[in-house]
Amino acid sequence: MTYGLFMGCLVPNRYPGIEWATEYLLNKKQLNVPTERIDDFTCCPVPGIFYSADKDTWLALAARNLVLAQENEKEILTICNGCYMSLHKAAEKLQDPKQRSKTNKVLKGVGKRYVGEEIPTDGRIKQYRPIQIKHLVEILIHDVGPEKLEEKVVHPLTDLRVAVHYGCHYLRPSENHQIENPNRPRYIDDIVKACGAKTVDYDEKLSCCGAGGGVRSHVKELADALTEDKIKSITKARADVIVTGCPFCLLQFDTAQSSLPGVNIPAIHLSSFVALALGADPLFLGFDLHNISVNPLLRKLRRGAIA
Amino acid sequence: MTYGLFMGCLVPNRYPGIEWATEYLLNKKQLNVPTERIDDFTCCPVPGIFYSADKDTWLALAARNLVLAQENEKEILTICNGCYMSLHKAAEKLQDPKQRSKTNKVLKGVGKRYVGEEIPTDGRIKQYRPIQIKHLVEILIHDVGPEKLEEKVVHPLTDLRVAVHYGCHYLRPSENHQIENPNRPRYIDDIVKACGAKTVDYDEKLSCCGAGGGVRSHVKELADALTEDKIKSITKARADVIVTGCPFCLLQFDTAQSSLPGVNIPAIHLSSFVALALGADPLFLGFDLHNISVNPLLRKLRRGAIA
Amino acid sequence: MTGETEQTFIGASRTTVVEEKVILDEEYDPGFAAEIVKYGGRDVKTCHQCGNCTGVCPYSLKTKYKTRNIIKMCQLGLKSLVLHTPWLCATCYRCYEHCHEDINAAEVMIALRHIAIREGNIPDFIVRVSKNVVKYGQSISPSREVEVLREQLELGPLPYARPKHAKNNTEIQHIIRATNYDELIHISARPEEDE
Amino acid sequence: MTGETEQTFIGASRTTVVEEKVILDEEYDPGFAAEIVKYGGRDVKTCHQCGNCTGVCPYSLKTKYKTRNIIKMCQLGLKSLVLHTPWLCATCYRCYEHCHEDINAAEVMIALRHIAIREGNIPDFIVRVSKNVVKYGQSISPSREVEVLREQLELGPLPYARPKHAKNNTEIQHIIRATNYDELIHISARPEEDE
Repeated sequence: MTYGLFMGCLVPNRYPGIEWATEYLLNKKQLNVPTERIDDFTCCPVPGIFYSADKDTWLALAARNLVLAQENEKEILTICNGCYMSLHKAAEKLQDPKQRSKTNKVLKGVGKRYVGEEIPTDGRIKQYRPIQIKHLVEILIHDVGPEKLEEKVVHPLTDLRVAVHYGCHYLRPSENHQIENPNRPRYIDDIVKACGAKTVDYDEKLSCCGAGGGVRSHVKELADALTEDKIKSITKARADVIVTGCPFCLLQFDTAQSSLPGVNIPAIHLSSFVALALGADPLFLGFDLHNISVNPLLRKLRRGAIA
Repeated sequence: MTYGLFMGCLVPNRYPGIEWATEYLLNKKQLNVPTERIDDFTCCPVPGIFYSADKDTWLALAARNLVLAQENEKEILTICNGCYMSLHKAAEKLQDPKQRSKTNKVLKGVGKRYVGEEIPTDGRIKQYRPIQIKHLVEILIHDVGPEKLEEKVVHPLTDLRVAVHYGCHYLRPSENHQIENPNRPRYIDDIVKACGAKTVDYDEKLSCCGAGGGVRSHVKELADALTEDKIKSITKARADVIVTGCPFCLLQFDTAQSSLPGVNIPAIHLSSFVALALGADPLFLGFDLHNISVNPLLRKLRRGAIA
Repeated sequence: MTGETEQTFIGASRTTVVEEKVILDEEYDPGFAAEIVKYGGRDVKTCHQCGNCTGVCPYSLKTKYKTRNIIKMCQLGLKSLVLHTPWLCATCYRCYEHCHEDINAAEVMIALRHIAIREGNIPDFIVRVSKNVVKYGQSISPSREVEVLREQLELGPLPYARPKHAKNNTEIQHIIRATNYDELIHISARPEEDE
Repeated sequence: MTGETEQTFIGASRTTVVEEKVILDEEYDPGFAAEIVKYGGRDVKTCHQCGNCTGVCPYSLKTKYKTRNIIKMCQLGLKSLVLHTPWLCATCYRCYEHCHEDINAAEVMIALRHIAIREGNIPDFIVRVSKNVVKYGQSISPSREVEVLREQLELGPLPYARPKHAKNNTEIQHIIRATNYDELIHISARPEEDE
């Protein structure tokens, strides 16, 4: 199966280095996960807006993206928890014939029809399953595997203390998508360890970055107050960096800290972290656009490599 | 002769990466120029303030620094045009017995007395010359030489187009310190070329960065208007970077451009430039603190190295 | 009510709703719970008020709005007192994850958002981001700084600058008009119109 | 003076000094040139008014204050009209470099600054930076961001944080008091005093 890469809105428009890192690590020379860009994808759409304001619009906009995957015969690979939840939930809702037919009426106007992914049968009747939505973490764990990843690591990120942040919509609602045990997740930790680094335990590891559900846009102080709690316990755990599979959580960690005195823990995306371990030149990881400089971390890595 | 390193105020307090680069390149393993830190040096003092407001105070504060060099039996190596002019002019003024005696009366209160550098004689009477003040450029040209520098280069900065900015007080007043022909300077160009890069010609190469004499602090718009002219002709010459031997000019280029739309030419200090060519890891050059990101330049260099 | 008595807070603003408070007729909407169910918050009716949701809710710890109390007020039909609360929800689904009765309080919040918007309480950010989607096919407006970096990284143009952008956006705009989303939040979703 | 006549500007503000203007007694200070000489601007007297200085002056191209005209006004004793001009000078010494008569106009500007300050016209930045030197031994106040980077680069403490800083600053402060610089610009240069 070749995956259709779903970059979302935030990565291309705010952290393009994550786009570079994702393509770098999935590349033939690296982890060799077959992917293809589908240029016509648009906003997933963002659940905090559309799922909050009008579920029908949300479902139709999501279905349009799903149909693009269906037409290209691809599963979707996402690098954002928001895209992941939105598309996954939509594909599931569209299993309900009523919802599907209502949505297809809307899609008809743009010449599209959602049926899902055709699955092999004895040929008499066609059968379909929902378009499959995968999070990058699943790919790294199930398609690649920590062992193979570890073999491919050329710059082990030894001595780094990593605070893993899973993010709400990777974990929950676990009814809709259960990648792993939502109360004891370990996949990102496993990936980080395969890259040679340590992960640290900290209070509130499973809680929200603070920004979700539109709260960051609506009441920034409230979002930042939650972030502060997490950052404090991450600081207490003496972490060098926060690693997350969600660019929206990353944005929140990266921007909220500017208004928090005395804290300065860089946050980087899992793609960038793995790319570093695979030997990517940090210059191409686009850390320039981060608010909280990643350079102290890189300097620590270089020192480690020299010493 | 071991030089007493005079870091000045701006480098340690705003661009510490230049301090790192300077120590890196003068180091035994690199260009092997014997230097020593004199920790008690204070502000040169800055000519735009003290030479403008009260020449007696200016001279006494400068003389205090000169006495430190005298006590340590050092010549002074500066990496800033402002420090260079201030100390050089002061050492010269102190040749006048009246000025010297007036200044020494002030210095007496702090237990110091300026005489200058003792020079070898037949022993009957002691003779002195002014404490010698050298600009880094002179060291690289006269003590090291472009040929030896070129030999030491491990990462030639090929394909880079460099706009050299000499800065007023490197060139003028040439009555006081004539490092080279103030109307046809070439030393920094020679150093840049020894590092493997090209230098570009541009209008207003010999003119002010815009900031000198207190104008930057007093009427920022006027300073920025001059900078704009220079940046425009540097842009026209398709330069990738401005290289200067003066951190104050660097500060002006680096900050004024933020308010100029559509221009974005990084400025780096000669020390950083040479350090890059000698193989320094850019992470330790402190470019994090630059306003105009140096990363595009570094990416160009890396691409060049890969291609 | 004496100064000594600790007031039992049951939701909304501490000064307006305490257990001693008399609920006025105009604050009471008997069809409220049914309306919430209509927009997907079916669990509102079966909540037992154990309070686990409040205990795990990140914002309940920071504000005076507690998940359990909001649900209770929905049950009581106190519409006017809760319509501003659902925007203070990260939709992190911890309430749902930890509910013994499988009540999905987050979906109740989502339903409350639907109702609030239909009553005309449309937060600015909903309009702003929706307009971006209509205009760029992306929730985020492009930034020149990012585009410069994209060029250096050889990443190709942003979606809004790709050849087929016009066609894709026509589709987005069609969908938004077909579901009357443009009318719902008072934006224009027609191609040529400038705002 | 008719609307048709192009006014010949001889310095200062265009509306206050043109050649047709009558110079008032109170604008005239016959001892001005001598005062300038006293503060090191000896060349003011011998300027031939060729105008090379204006031609190479970066700020003369940008403002209405032209080097040659400022020198002329100094010769004429028009003190009140030029005392604000010398701060618009980069002290780049191009005027001096390009003068056929070796007139150092930049040093005239420096002398004018000395005079202006003694008349109580003290620009804020002079006070601000001088206070930094008194306090830190450096013209620039320390920044925490820079200190963090210095730690990462293992560069050692900034001068103001070094062991012998107190002794060095006592010396600086002594010098500043000994030359009466503290009184001149109205700052305190005593160790224990806080501003």
